[in-house]
Amino acid sequence: MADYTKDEMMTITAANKLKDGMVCFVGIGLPSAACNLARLTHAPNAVLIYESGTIETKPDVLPLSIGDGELAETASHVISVPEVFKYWLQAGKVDAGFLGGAQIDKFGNINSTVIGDYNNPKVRLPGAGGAPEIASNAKQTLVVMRHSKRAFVDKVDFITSTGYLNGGSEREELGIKGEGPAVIITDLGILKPDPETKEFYLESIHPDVTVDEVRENTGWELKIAEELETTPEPSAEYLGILRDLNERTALAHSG
Amino acid sequence: MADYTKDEMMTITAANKLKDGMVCFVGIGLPSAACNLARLTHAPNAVLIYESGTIETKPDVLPLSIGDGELAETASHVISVPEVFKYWLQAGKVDAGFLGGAQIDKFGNINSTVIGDYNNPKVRLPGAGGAPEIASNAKQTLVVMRHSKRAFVDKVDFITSTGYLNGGSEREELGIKGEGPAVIITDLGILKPDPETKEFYLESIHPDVTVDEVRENTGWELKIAEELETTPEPSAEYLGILRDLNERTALAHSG
Amino acid sequence: MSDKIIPLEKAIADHIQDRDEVALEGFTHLIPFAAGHEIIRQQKKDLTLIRMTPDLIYDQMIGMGMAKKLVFSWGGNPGVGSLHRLRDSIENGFPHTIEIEEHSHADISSAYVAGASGLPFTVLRGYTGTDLAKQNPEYVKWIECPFTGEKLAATPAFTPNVTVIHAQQADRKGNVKLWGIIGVQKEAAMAAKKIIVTVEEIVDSFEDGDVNATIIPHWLVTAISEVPGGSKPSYAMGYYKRNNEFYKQWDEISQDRDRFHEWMDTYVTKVENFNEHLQKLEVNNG
Amino acid sequence: MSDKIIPLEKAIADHIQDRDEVALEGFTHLIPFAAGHEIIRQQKKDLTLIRMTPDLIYDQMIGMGMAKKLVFSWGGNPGVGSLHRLRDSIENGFPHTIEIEEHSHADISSAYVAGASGLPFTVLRGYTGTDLAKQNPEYVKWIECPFTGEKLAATPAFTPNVTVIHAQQADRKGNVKLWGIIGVQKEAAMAAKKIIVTVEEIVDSFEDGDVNATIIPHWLVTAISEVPGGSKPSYAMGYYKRNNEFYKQWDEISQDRDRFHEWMDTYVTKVENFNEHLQKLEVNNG
Repeated sequence: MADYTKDEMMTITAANKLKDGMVCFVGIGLPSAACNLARLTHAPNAVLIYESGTIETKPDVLPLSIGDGELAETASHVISVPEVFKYWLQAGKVDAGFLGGAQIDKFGNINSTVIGDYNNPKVRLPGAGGAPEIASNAKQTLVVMRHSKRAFVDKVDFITSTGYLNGGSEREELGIKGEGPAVIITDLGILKPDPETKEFYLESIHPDVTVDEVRENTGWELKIAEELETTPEPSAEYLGILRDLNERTALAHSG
Repeated sequence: MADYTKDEMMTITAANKLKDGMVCFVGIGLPSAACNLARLTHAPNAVLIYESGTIETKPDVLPLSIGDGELAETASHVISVPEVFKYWLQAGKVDAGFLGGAQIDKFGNINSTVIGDYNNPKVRLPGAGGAPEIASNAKQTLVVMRHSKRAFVDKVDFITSTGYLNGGSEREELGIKGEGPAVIITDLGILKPDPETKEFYLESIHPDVTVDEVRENTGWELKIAEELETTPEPSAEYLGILRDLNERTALAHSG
Repeated sequence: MSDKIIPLEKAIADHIQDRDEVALEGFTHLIPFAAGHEIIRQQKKDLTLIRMTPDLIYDQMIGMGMAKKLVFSWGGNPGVGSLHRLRDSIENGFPHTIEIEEHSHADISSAYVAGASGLPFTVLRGYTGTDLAKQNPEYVKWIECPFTGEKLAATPAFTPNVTVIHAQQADRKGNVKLWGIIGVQKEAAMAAKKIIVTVEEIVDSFEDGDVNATIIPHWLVTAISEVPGGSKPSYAMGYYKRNNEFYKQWDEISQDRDRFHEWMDTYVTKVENFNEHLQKLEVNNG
Repeated sequence: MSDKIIPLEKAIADHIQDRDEVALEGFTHLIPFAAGHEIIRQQKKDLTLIRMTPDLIYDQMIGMGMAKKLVFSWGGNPGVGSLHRLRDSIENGFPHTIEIEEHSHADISSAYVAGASGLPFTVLRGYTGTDLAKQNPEYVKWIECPFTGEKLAATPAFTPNVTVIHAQQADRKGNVKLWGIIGVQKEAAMAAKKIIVTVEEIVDSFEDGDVNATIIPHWLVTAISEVPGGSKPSYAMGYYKRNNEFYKQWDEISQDRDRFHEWMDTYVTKVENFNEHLQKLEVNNG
């Protein structure tokens, strides 16, 4: 049963965070894989919403873009983009937003805009998209990102999407409605925010990963839970369903 | 050819004010009859919009209410009520708004709210509806009302829809986008605002009506154009089409 | 079948409380008369009734004393004249004086949009120079555009406790679909804490094809009841036409207090449900 | 047949000027590639290009030097990675440095709604705590709700000189109909001073039935051109699928300046029109 990749472990762990019946605002890539896996397994009534306005979509293959025809064809209905941002996200009708990014810091702030200085960037990233308002208006956000020192930094170069800012109650005091990032799922473990300081610590470690490995891939001095858990291994059932999904997807996008 | 009623004269005169191709926001009653008559005669490309969201509607019979099925079934398309008020009226996409009311004053302010004191009214009228924003956001408004001393007053009891307020440039100075009431068509004649004072004067008188008759039915000291015109009589063609329309309408609403 | 699909009696009993802010919407089309009658039969009290066009249904509810307050923008009998029960309450305090909160159509439709959008207020270019704005300084304020300096009206968002609408169809999962003149129903529903829907029929599933149709999805809906004819004497596009004749008759029925009460007794309070109301109307009026 | 139905060459030549603010919208679906190529062929200059997701079409236009400024909210190749021409302009000033005005999706979609609604600004609950707001104080301001005191973001309305969209159908009168993922097209069109539309086909009249379909009515449209396949490699629901493979290939084509220019020469600047572009692509890529 140890025959799975780190990405598979991450995706299945992320999928398990999505409860049945949740209304979920889904980003492309890792979040999309996790949400659809959840829908195909323990959360058949999860409602997936993509920012293209596709409501309760049930794609048979993972979309390459956020607005693939597959999403529209399998949706209960399709609304305009202003409507999805106003009537759904801003109105608090989204239970969970799944986000990724290029950088995340110890307080869960996410950067998907630039590496380096904004006006003279080392790397220009795609930018905000729907992320800032997902991060502030979804009831909670779940973050899925591959662990690396470049990605997990002490302070992000640019706050595209607000986490807990400098920690403590700063987010709350600004009047942001959504509760903020509840969890970061990576290919090495699961990070959670400290209830007081809001600094993310390692709550659970994936099987066959060492604490040192996680620390080496984290750009701040990562605190470890007193009772560090080990993430359950993915089941054969979940692995099978995920691999089928990825295979169907690869086939569909090759043509 | 003198065989027509005062109401017919008024409706046909009002219809003649609507030019072909105009986008017109139509109220129920007299405005609706005038607009549809125009559409059935010289203005086949006039676009009629009702506040129920029916766009480019071509009803075969006059609707009793502003949202009759007839309007939806004969419309090019039907949009929501917020959209008709935001994207159409507020956005300045309406050339002419046709309005009526219970009272109008010498500066074209219209009352459709209360007769008497607002908090202790003598007569409670239906209220604003779409009128205030038609009066302020349509590029111009055309008013159709039966002439009477009770209706044509020196000062309305309540300004539901803004005309020229106290006259002069007051309306403009308030930053209201629409130009205001361009004309009042009644069963006795046609009133126009003085370019400077914005006080409405008698520009044209209908055939067989005397100036005294108009004055007696007007609640302010009505000024008369130096070169008072006589409104052309309605043609047999227009009378025939209007009567057919009214007949079809009566038949349809009796069932 | 969704367990949200329940009889109308239960939907109203469980989800509308005395003193609630309730919006029954439907712009001429799809007016939820069946739900309104059920509210009357259950004698819900001290309601704040919100509706752009009160129409006959609120005339009946106000005449029967259900309303503490009316929030509206046009209170007439469309194409006919006055709402006599509404006027009798305002002008003569019968059966009691209701509080009035009066807006324009543009304002209310925009206020529902704000409510549906989770915003506390809405901005509109309107009300300038009107006495409505002067009369209601607590809900028509003036704000400045931070970019152009233009002065615009700001009014509070509407977020009813319950919005009640009538639609053509629901599917077995509880998705609700409506078409034709769609008015402000979607916005009023999305703005509310609870949504009660009556429908002409429950279908197995909606016909394919139109992915952009107006739908309130099942997980947002609180309760759905199948009530064929549930918006009569208003109409349901694709099902039946507006009974214009009844709208004219109402002018007479409602002018006289006794005649009004007799009519309400006969056709509303002493019938079991809306179906019986429709049958009785048909028998007595041929 | 409406005299607004004209060849795309004429529509672009007559209605897009150098230095215009131009929005080519379409959210993944119905991206107006044919119109973008024609703008490149006609060498329109110093354009301010507005688009939520610049996608390949703006990567091409920016790489060919059409843009003075880009207004956007997400500038990547969806599901693939970077827009290399966009990055080369920002990071290395090739072919020249473009000005960047950056928003979020929620903001731009709301700014189009404000433009379509004739309002000078829009209000949203967003941006709080972000560096985007700090970076752009001239277009993210903070206002207070006059009723609750809540602080909300205010941003300016978008009112492009020209909005260009691709739709499935127009009828002979010039009404335009689109369906599927409808994005912000209606709002972007209603917000603009001029509207140019390419369509898959001109039909005699739309099929009956759906009165609430998304339609831009004929009198608002400035010009319509029939360009079958006009949104390839994006897609048109009911006509053809998205060419995901090409989106992946673009990653390679666009990474190298020379290869990019060669591709643009071969497939865009040295072809007569979009139809020839599609034929050439098909021949060379089997």
